[in-house]
Amino acid sequence: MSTKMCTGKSIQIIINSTFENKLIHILKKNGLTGYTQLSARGDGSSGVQDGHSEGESNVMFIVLASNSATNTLMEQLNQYRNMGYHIFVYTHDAEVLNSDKIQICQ
Amino acid sequence: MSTKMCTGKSIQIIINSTFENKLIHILKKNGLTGYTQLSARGDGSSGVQDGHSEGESNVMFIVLASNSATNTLMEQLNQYRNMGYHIFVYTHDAEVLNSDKIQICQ
Amino acid sequence: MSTKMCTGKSIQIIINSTFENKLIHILKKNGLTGYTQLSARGDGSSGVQDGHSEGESNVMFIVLASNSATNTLMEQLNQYRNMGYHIFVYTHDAEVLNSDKIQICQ
Amino acid sequence: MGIDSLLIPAVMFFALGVIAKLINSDLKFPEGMTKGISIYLLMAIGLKGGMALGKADFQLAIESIIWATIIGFILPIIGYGLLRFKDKINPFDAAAISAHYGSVSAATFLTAVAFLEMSGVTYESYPIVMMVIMESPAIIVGLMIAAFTRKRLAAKEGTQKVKTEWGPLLHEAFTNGSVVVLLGALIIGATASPESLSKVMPFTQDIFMGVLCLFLLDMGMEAAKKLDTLKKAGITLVAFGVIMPLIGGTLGIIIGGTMLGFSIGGTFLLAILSASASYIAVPPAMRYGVPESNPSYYLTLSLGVTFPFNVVIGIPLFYQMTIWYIGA
Amino acid sequence: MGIDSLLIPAVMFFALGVIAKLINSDLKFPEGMTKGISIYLLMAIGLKGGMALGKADFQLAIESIIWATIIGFILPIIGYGLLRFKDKINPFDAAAISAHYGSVSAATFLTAVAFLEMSGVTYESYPIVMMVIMESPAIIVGLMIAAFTRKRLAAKEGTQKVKTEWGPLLHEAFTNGSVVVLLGALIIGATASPESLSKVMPFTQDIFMGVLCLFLLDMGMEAAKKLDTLKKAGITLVAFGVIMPLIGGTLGIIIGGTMLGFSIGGTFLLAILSASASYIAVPPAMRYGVPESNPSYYLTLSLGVTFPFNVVIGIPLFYQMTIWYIGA
Amino acid sequence: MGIDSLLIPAVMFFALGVIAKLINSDLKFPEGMTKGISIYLLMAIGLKGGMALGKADFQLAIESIIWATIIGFILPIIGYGLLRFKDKINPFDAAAISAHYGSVSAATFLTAVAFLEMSGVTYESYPIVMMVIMESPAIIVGLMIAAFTRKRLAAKEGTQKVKTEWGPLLHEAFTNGSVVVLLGALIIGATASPESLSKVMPFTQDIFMGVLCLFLLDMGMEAAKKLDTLKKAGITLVAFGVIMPLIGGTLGIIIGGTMLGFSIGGTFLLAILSASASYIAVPPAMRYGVPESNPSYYLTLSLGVTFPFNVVIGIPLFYQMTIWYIGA
Ligand SMILES: Nc1ncnc2c1ncn2[C@@H]1O[C@H](COP(=O)(O)O)[C@@H](O)[C@H]1O
Ligand SMILES: Nc1ncnc2c1ncn2[C@@H]1O[C@H](COP(=O)(O)O)[C@@H](O)[C@H]1O
Ligand SMILES: Nc1ncnc2c1ncn2[C@@H]1O[C@H](COP(=O)(O)O)[C@@H](O)[C@H]1O
Ligand code: NA
Ligand code: NA
Ligand code: NA
Repeated sequence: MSTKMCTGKSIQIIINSTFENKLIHILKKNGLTGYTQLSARGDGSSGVQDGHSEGESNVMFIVLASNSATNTLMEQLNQYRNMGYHIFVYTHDAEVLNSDKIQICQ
Repeated sequence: MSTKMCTGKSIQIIINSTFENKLIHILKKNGLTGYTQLSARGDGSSGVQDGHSEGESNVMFIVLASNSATNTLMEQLNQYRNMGYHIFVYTHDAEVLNSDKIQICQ
Repeated sequence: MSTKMCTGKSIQIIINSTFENKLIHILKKNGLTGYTQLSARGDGSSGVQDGHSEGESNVMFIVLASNSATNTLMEQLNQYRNMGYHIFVYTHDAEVLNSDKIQICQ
Repeated sequence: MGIDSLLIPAVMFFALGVIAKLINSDLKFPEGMTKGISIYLLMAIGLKGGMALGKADFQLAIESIIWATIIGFILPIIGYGLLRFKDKINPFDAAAISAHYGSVSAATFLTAVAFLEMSGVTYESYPIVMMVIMESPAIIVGLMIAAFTRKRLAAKEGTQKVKTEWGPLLHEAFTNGSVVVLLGALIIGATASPESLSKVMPFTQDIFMGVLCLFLLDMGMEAAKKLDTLKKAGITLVAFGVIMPLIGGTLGIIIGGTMLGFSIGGTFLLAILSASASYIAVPPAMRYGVPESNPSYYLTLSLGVTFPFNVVIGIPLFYQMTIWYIGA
Repeated sequence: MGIDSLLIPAVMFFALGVIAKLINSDLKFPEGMTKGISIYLLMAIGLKGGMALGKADFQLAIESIIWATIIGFILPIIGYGLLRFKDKINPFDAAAISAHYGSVSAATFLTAVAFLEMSGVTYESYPIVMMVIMESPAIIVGLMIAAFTRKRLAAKEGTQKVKTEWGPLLHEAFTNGSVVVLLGALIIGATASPESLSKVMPFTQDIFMGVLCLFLLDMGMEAAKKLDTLKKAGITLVAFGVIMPLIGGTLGIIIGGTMLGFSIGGTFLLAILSASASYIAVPPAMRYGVPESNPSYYLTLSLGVTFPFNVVIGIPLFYQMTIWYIGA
Repeated sequence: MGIDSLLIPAVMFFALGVIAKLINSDLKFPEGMTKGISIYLLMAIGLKGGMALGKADFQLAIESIIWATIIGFILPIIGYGLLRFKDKINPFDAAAISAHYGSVSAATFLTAVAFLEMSGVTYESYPIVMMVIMESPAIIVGLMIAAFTRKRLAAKEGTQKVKTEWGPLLHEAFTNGSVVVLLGALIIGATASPESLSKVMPFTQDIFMGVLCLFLLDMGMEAAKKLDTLKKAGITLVAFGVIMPLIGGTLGIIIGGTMLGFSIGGTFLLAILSASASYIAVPPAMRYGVPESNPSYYLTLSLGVTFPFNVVIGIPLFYQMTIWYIGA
């Protein structure tokens, strides 16, 4: 007998740390009040981000959300991407234990 | 011809850093001797965790485990959650290269 | 109507930080020019990695790649594992927004 | 003296930190810097206290320790009574919050020391020992009140009762990092030879005030960050954050001046200790030991209300009160 | 004087950092250490400037501020013109890069101060105020050029135009951490009592040079790390990184010596300010405000070309030029 | 002198760190702080050594360097012989562990310097140069032994042989961060003008002892953390962690006193260098270069056994032995 979990998406967003506040703002506007942040380094088309100065550090956001909330967020993030912002986004299927307080299980 | 990998779960657990030792204890009691820890920040119902002081930092644990070990752990973590602890847990299906030394492939 | 995303793998690699440069080298040789790095701690068969000194810290690499590139990388990492290196690797199915600049969508 | 006290660099850097956050500057100390500085400050103040204690009166030291324990037990009980008045605040929040006020804030204490040194007023070493002692008792009181509440609720509601894990919590109360560094440095300062200590003093004495300024700059930013949450906290809690230090400070003056017979400097420092609220040792202990309480309240009160209140108003006020009470 | 200036420890530690990276040493400062040190350096230089400013001439201070603003506006426009010559560099990159050259580098300035102090040359406090002022105007110029370019392109291509978000960017220009610490410490240094400041000086004055050495060791490593990207940048950009400080330095000498009537020390410091390029405040502002530009260019230029150029060649050169211009 | 030496603040702070962990205190230095402090300590000791070396005898310096290399090669071979006695420890572990004992521990050396300064004993600058030199040879010996073992095993078992990657390992042996900072600061100290160096000394000399205390507090915590693993390590390894420094220290006294003709201070410092085991440069090199060995052993031994042994017993013991050998 396994504990009931409910399905949704985990959204991973990797951005330069200068956009941290902006992304939090976007998440909040979408009603996504829960998220986790990890300090990250990395490499890609905008060069090595070695974490030395503020402008050369990445942040990785992880947001667990329902499938529909994920779709809406993807569209918006895509717009920013088209505006030239370096933003790297991918998702996984996820099972969440905390069904009660985040809007995942509809 | 692809390298043989075996399936299991990756369990992500996000908690306040004050519970770090307690969670390690729980994992060990469950025979989960391998885990990875990441320093994290975040937001949720218990307020912004901006990493400034010890009590305002999160830790993200990642544990790769077999499906059955995952179920057992979920039940126990759920109990702590019901006791009022802020603990955020989700899982993914995972394929693991290191089949030999962790108890994933039954 | 949801934003088009394309499927691939997210590869998670956890290694001692002394191998950081070597792993970057391996990734590059495989044409994987994009990756994200997170400072990590952990426990496993080679003892507690508490992040105190350089030799006792882990790094977690996350690489999004196509299924075929993932297979190739797995084989190579497996070889290093067989040589005695402590290297912990697992993958997830992933959906990626940034189809254009990484070699995921074939 | 009143406004003058605000123009010492330490207080001005605190104000700078507050302003930086109010104008939304991106100024931010790197992770770990504040913790590193606070280890330094505790080490320095401990050594200083130890060197003075080496020459101090043994009986008065013992009496100071006893009174410190008493204050640490009494203050959270008074605080709990105030918060539970007319059932305004729920018992778990009340227990957790009041525990903070029985404990102490080293930064407030150090600012008071800076204030005395700028004014050329001497002080005894006993308050430093008392600071070490006062870290712990309030944590125990807070946990005990929470445990009683838990029992009562479980009895009333007939639910399965949650057991308080005393072991790790008592342990934490007596072995937290601040206590260890302070007490350790105190003992080292009291026992190492004066010549060997003199080699250490350029680091622990000469640059002390400057480092304190840097520390208060960050404390100012932290305090200002809590202002947002103040609105949610409500008038009752904010009022508590101002009234409680007034009660504590007055108690400290009476005990310091009458019971312990301290000089003006020493009495004033004990007043500040009693008036100050912890924001380093107690919050994690309450988070772990009283998970039913809301963590955003207690840090907001101790760091966002009481700490700035003490630095800006408390220090000159208690100093005047001490002079008036003891008679200069 | 020429080669001598390279043998001051600060410059030698910079060279050590460069060498460490060239030989691929694994030497690395822990995360946050450089940022922590730079907060300290800004605080120390601000206090020092403030203490001198307390005794300075009010009108000359105002004039300095006005000229600082003018330099901050003019330099990026000159830079933009150079980069756009024959359409060599695209307008967004040109805007972002030239903004860095209107702003300043505190580390270059501090190395110049170290150079003066080792040589026993006195200097006025006004350049420190000017350093604070010059942080911001160039950011605004850069953003304005980018906004105009965006409008023009949108008109031409008929695409949906991207609106520049002025609010957060202007805010950032005036409230970034460096400005706040420098300006705050300056005001504290000018207003706190001399006795209280003297307690802070062992930290902010005595150990200053040593800390600067440690900082420059890391700066050397950072500068060397950029050398790889230099090849990609191309000869035009590298040349710009050398020509631009020559123009800035010359302008600084003329304004300092003639318009403001500074002494040799003060004029030289203004030359260095004008010659130096920002790598702390401006890069994040351009990343956020001009996302169309390539971030790997501007850090490479300011940190990998102009900073070492100024430390090794600019400092002795501008010092000689100042002596020649003013006439020792 | 014996017990007295334990009452110097540096050693007492080390003990405080050990106690903090034994009572399970949550005291913890923020990430990066220890590394930052150790960069400072290496810079300071390097400058100091360089300034002394500027006035030293060139030929004796060369001889010191040669002897340092010899010691660095001999000690790991002795260590390997001991560990392989009766096939007790497997060859890969033996190679990796013994490499740590040919290299040095800067913290042990600095504690010994503190001990001499507290006792007013003078010492030559050569041991500082020798410390730089001794970082590397042992790494090479360790790698060579491992490579031979690998070859032998491959021949015996007929398996595909794993090639040792010499390139990056030799490189790491000679360019690791500690070597670069020490050697760089040494050269700067020997070549910069005395006046310019005097500006740096409040940072690198005056506050040195205090910073060392802070560093040893953390080292004490680290050493105590290893105690748990000691049980797993077994009696053979623990005995090795005590016997090896006795052999090294004795060798150091003979070479320092007889071959190099050092004074009591210098001979004692060379004894400590030879007796100490690396825990900064060698562990990553062995992890990378000898992945077949168990990393939990070598750190446990060098940090958990040999470092405290040297600080508490080795320093007074080797000092007495030196006096007895040279004859005060
Ligand atoms: N294929 C990838 N896998 C993982 N992370 C990536 C990948 N590509 C880019 N990133 C991350 O996204 C950041 C921005 O990417 P870019 O816009 O390509 O510079 C990088 O610094 C990396 O941290
Ligand atoms: N929807 C979410 N997605 C990702 N992380 C979350 C989410 N909700 C909460 N968290 C994380 O879990 C921590 C505790 O959550 P909470 O109990 O809601 O305060 C937060 O600080 C976040 O780091
Ligand atoms: N089951 C696991 N789940 C998550 N991380 C693990 C697991 N096992 C090992 N690791 C990580 O991989 C690192 C090396 O593992 P090991 O080779 O077992 O010492 C550890 O320090 C952990 O960070
Ligand atoms: Na109190
Ligand atoms: Na400039
Ligand atoms: Na040795």
